[in-house]
Amino acid sequence: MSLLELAGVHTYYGDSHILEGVDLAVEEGEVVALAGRNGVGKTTTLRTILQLTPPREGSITFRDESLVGLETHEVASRGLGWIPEDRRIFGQLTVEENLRAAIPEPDDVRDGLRLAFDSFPILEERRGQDAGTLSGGQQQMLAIARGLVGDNDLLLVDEPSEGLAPQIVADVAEALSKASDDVTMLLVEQNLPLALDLADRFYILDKGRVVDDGETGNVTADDERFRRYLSA
Amino acid sequence: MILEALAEFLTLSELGGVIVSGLAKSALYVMIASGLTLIFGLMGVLNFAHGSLTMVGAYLGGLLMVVTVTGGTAPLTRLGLFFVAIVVVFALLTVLGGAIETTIIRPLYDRPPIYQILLTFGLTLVIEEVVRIVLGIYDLQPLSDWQAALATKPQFLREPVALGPVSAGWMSLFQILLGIVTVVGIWAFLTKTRYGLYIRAGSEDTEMASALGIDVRQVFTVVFALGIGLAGAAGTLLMWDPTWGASVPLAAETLLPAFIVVIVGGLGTFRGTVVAALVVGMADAVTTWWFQNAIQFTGLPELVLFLVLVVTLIVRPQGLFGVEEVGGH
Amino acid sequence: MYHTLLNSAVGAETQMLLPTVETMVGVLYFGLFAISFDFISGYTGYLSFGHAVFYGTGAYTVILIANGKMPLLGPGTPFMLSLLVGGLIAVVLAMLVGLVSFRLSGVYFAMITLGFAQVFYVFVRGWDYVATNPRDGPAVGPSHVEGFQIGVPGIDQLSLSIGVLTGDEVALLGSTLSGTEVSYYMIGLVVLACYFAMQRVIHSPFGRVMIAIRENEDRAIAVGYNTYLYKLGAFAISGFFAAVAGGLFAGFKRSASPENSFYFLVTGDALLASIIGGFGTLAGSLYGHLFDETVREFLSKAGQGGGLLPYLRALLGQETLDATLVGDTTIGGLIDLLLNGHASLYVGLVFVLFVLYVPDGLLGTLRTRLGGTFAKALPAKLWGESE
Amino acid sequence: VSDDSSMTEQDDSDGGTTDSGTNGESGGSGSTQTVSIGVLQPRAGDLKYYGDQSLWGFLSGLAYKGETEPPTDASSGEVTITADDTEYRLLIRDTEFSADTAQTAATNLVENEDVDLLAGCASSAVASRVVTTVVNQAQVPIMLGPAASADITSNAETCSDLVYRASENTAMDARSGGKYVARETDVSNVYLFGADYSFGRAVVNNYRDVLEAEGVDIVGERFVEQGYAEWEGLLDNAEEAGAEGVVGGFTVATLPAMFNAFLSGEYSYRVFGGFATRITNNVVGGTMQSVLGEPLTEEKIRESRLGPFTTRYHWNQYDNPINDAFVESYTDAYGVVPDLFTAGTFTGASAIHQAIQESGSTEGADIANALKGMTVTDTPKGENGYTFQEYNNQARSAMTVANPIPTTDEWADNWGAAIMPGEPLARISQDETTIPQDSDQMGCSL
Amino acid sequence: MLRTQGLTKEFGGLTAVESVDFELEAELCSLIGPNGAGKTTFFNLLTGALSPTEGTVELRRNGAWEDITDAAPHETASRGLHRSYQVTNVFPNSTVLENVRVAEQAHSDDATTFWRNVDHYDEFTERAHEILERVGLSHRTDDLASTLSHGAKRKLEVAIALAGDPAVLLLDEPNAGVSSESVDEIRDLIEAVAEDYPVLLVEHNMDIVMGVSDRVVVLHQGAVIADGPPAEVRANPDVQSAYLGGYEPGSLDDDTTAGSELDPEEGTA
Ligand SMILES: Nc1ncnc2c1ncn2[C@@H]1O[C@H](COP(=O)(O)OP(=O)(O)OP(=O)(O)O)[C@@H](O)[C@H]1O
Ligand SMILES: Nc1ncnc2c1ncn2[C@@H]1O[C@H](COP(=O)(O)OP(=O)(O)OP(=O)(O)O)[C@@H](O)[C@H]1O
Ligand SMILES: CC(C)C[C@H](N)C(=O)O
Ligand SMILES: [Mg+2]
Ligand SMILES: [Mg+2]
Repeated sequence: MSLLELAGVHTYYGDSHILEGVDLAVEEGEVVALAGRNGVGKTTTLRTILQLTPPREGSITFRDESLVGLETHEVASRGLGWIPEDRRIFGQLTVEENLRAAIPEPDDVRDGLRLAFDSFPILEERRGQDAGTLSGGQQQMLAIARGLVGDNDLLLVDEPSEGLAPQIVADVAEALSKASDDVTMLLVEQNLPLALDLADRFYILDKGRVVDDGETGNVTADDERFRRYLSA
Repeated sequence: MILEALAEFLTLSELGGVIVSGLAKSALYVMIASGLTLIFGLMGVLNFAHGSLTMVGAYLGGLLMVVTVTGGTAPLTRLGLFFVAIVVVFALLTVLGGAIETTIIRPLYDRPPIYQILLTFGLTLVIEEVVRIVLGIYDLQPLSDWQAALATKPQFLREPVALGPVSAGWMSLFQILLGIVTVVGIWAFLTKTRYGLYIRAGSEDTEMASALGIDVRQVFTVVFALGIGLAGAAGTLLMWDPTWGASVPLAAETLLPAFIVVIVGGLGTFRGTVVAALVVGMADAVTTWWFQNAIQFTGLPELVLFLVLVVTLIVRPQGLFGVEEVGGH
Repeated sequence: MYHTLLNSAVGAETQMLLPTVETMVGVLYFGLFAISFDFISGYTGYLSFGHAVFYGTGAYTVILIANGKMPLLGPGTPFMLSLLVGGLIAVVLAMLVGLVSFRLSGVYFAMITLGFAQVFYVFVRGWDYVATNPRDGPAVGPSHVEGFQIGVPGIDQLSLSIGVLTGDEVALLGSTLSGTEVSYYMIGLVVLACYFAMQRVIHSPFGRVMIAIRENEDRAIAVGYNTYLYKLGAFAISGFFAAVAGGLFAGFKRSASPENSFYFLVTGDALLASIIGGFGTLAGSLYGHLFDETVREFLSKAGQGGGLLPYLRALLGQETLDATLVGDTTIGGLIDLLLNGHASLYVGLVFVLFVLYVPDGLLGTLRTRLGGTFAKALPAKLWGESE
Repeated sequence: VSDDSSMTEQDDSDGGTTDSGTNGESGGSGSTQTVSIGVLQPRAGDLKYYGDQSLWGFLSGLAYKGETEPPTDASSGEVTITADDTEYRLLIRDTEFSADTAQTAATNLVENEDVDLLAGCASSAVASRVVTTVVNQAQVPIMLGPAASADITSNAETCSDLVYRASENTAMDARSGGKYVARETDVSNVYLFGADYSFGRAVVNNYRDVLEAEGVDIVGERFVEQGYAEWEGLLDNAEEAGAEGVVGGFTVATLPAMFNAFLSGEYSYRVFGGFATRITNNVVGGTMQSVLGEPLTEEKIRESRLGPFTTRYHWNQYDNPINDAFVESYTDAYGVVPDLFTAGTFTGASAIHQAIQESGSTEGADIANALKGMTVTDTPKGENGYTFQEYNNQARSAMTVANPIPTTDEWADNWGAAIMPGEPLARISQDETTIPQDSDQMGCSL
Repeated sequence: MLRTQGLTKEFGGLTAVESVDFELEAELCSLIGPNGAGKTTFFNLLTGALSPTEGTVELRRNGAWEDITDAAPHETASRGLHRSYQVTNVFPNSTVLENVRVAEQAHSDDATTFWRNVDHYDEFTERAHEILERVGLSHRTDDLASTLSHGAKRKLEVAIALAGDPAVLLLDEPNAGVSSESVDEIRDLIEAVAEDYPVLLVEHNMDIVMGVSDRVVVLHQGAVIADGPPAEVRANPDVQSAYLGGYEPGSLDDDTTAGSELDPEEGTA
């Protein structure tokens, strides 16, 4: 049984039909990359799983239970975490408060903060600063850290390397790679080499449908399959 | 003339009296405004119905007192019953607040804040007319204070007490005490509980907070309900004070000062609200003194409250403790 | 048309539902005020909560001039000129208030304008010069008994007087228009002209900047607009038309009071109107106010323009009314208890429902349904054209 | 036109109506003539009671003349009463105690209903608005009342031969109260308080005038907002200023708070003023009960130093056959005793009928002419109890002064407030109550 | 074109930009540096969105240097200093066309005209269409900006900055979050506009930086640590350790590669 399974998922924004029957599955313990051009619906897929934009049709199951119709916070409490593409840190909360908000059990706060600060030492330096005044990249780190501390079973990660300096990308990659030992991930990433490196398997999304998938082991970024769907 | 008045104003007994009455007013303002601050500052909902609900609280509190107190009830029993009434009214209005939030405020969160202002504005019209209808049934005059409720106050609260050269009323001291209790209670709730953090996170980004497992809706319901509960509790306190009293105009009389306090203090800061209540309460007490003793202009007290608002916003556009907008990235 | 309806079989129902002509005049001038409110609030996103101050300025100016209390301007000053003067005073006022207020935004802006307006309100309420009892407000006195004229100043043939009692009667195609009806058309003319003027501003380059400010003021600054000046300009224009509306109101009613002109709840009514009609649609505000008035009048008593209460009374008949329900309350008593004088209750309810279920307002919803603005879309629908 | 059910509203703008056409000619002979009167009173809202009392008084006046019972179903709309050969068509309109509403209603009555006469207005602000914008513009006479500001009939701006007032005014309150204080008590220093609008200002001005003329010192004078509540400091000031008496010109919106503060504090002066309507007495009585404790006794009230108060009219102040009949039929019809405002509006109606009888015309102008200088025969203050003064068309009538006493069992059902006026302590005859023609305060000389 | 002297910005105790002397010629200059180095803050100082703690900003117009240190953002913009934002910052409920049109209009004297209909100003609309064509958004002119995907919004960002014939273009990570194929488009776009205007580009994608820049400036902890042609900067050991030492494919398996050279072609697919 897959940990997460999407079958025939259709999602709309108002009248525009974005997902036109997405099928995919994520097994316990693996990292799955979701690739595709801008605007094909990658982010929408993640939002649909979280029920932020509920599907109009199709099934989404997590540990064999349907997520469709649940409230987002209920989905989250079942062990799904989200690292959104536009960061969405709480600008008026301090760095530390941002992290605390993601840790449900008061007893876990200390460990959680430790984990975050070890992964991104800059955050410890800035723990009392209002998150809104961090630089763009620092905010991205905070967003990632906030996803990691939540003690989730499945992390939905949307473009974690966006706007990061190469060196930090390495840090992020390492943090994610380390985290992937404990947590299953569904990863959207434009940086294809990075994505392929982190992931065990990949799906390619085009025009709201999964058009291809496979193992990452033997493919490289300039594989014909990617060229077809990712280049113009 | 003015100088003479100034000399009198600065005597210990006059100044002391003004300060005590200023503190008492501040305590009332803080009680009136704290519910509004919670709802406004944290949820971004400017609750126009706040004054009306304070008014409802005053009548409900009065009703409880009128029903339970008889001519022979001992002063301490009256005081005890009063605390029971505050708790009951708080509970009742909390439930009412929860109901209002879940039924009509909730659908509006993803709309611009103006819609919440509008909705609660409409609610005010409804609440006030319903109260009028009910008062009509019992033949109570909506414009004047409910005297039977005032009569349940124990005698000693009407009496003066000497604090050194300053003479103050027991009522003022009682109000100051309740004001302090309210402030401490709310402060502890916001900073010592996880709920406070959830509330602030939820008010910034609902989607993100819910994706972290926070039941934002429930958080908002609780905040709104508590805010309304506080409005009701404040109303019950006002019901015993002849300068306010339970009457329909109480709604408007409390709403504008509460707005002023919240704005002067700065959005979303409870600390700001407390300080602003002090500023506004003192300004009120001082102008009241000057109006009564030296200046004939009848609009003075009202004018000064609005001038405090205007001047504060000119000098500190974000209010006393408001945060400046976070710069763009 | 109106009379035909009244005399027809559904006369009672019609009378119950239709507002009177006099109400309609009120809808026009107050509608103009609501439009001017929407102009600044709906298009730049700055909620002008003290807008009533401009309305009051216009109203008081007209009356003060008519009473010979305005320096340099005698009671004989043409009404059209008084309107203009009121408008210009409002422009100056808007500049002064705006200079300070536009350093703020959001709720703070709403509150500081409210603060200013209340300061003015308290002030005119205590200013002996404007009226013997400033609290009750001024009325046009014996120095100007004739009606105020709308038209081309100086040319009598092109001017008509307004006012229920002072308005000109006009014979037209065999029927006579009463003073009120003449007022309706003349005031309507001015309101229409003002509406088109504002509409034109909205569709001008300047208006597009106003919208850009509403959408994202920081970016508007970053592309090179000095938004502060644009906001001031828009505020002044809006203040001007608000004052014209106030002037029309005073010209028709021949009186004003602090409560019905300067008070913040007057702004509240404009807000109601523009929300019901559709925020940021300009014309919607007028329909919004019409709706508001219709509901209020519908719920008012006999003799005040039809209404539900007398209709119910007649419909149910005396026996039903006297039937007792519980104790000694009769049905009539209950109806009276619940309806009489409680129009605000029902207006409040209708309003709440609107906010909840028709958030874009009447016109806003219509536009979305039809796609594009009403004026553009309607012909297309009618002629079956497709865009 | 024949339909007199209460909901019909006539739209006359497209052609004259039959009754207005016949009005003029149908003089003395047996056939009935119709007079339409637009009655403006608050019929809903917080001060509906003022309107009730005033309207019921007016209806009682006509009913008395027509020897019928006053009609009870009169919220708003249309009511007809016939007296002798005259049919009165009363178009009752709600003013909501607001000048705007009243102005609109009055304009409508004049313009669309062609009323011959207007009557009413319970607030002075409303009354002066209606006079300026409607009565003067349309030249339709008005029988004003119970709006009480003396100004309306003493100020050149509003007084005219179109404006008559039978109802008592604030100058009458002050002149009778002031004279009583000056002559019958040992009070020689007085502090005046008033609400800061036309009514309160009129009360204070008149008291000041009269008291000073009688040799009483005015030691202070303050105006406060309606509904002002912080009385302690102000009352202390009066104490410090050495006041022996304080007069307050307020309504139910302010009086309770003032009395509450006065009764709760230890002040050495007395409070004077006017005896108000039942709702004020109700609230003030409640205040007394809450501060002095229940049950109230005459002694407690006396010790509290509240009173005596002048009364314009209360049901138990006059003992004559007209008043007896009035109180009885009124109580039967409406379940309450006639109150402060009721005698004035009764007299207004009575005077209108008398004017029609005397002039034989139902034209507004003729009625107004006949009212000029009239002594009204049938009034609750006795036969010929009211006389319109030629110089300002204000009727003069007697006033009384009485102490508040706990409401007696006899009236408990029909009064319903904890206190009521006691037996009159003094009666002030009608020639002493109004502003004399030669006073500086009289700005009206018709 | 644009130069700064001793430009410094402190936030409380933190120096975000430290004494930067910088001059931009008619060239494409890239500004790189680790996250938090102060790049966006530097932009904010140039455009007047922030006022510097110390130092000056000058702009050359008609051959003369003009001090714009204390000019407000709208003033710098109307003098030709145009920028795009790192985080999308457009007019969400206006159409794509209107977003650009209103920006175009800002640079004419007609913006304050309030009596003529905008439809009379064809030149703005035409220019806006041209710009949208250029950034590849011409098929979405009538859509509301809020309904664009992330990548499309980035293009709109650049389009708005292009409006009104800029004197200098400041682009803050125009590629943030843009997918690979569009990266090429935007890269072409940057190269194309650099022919017409001096460009200062903030960018983390080293392929682009190295590929298109005439010159590269490296900011580290608010200070300039390197300034020169791309190849030279890439070889600079300080830059290597401060910035470029970054992620490389396969580095997750063997962690020895930090600091090694990047293949310019790698990372683009
Ligand atoms: N709120 C919205 N309303 C309408 N359409 C939207 C909305 N948000 C996104 N879309 C559209 O949905 C489509 C898919 O968007 P989505 O954000 O899922 O793309 P993506 O694959 O994540 O792209 P990117 O790589 O650019 O982030 C796009 O065409 C976009 O324009
Ligand atoms: N308003 C502010 N208050 C306090 N500190 C700030 C503020 N704005 C920026 N900073 C700090 O200044 C430093 C520089 O930030 P800046 O946004 O300029 O970085 P950047 O180079 O653009 O980084 P990135 O590539 O991540 O966008 C950061 O440490 C940031 O936290
Ligand atoms: C005599 C007046 C004081 C009466 C007053 N208008 C009242 O409330 O009843
Ligand atoms: Mg995406
Ligand atoms: Mg940056």
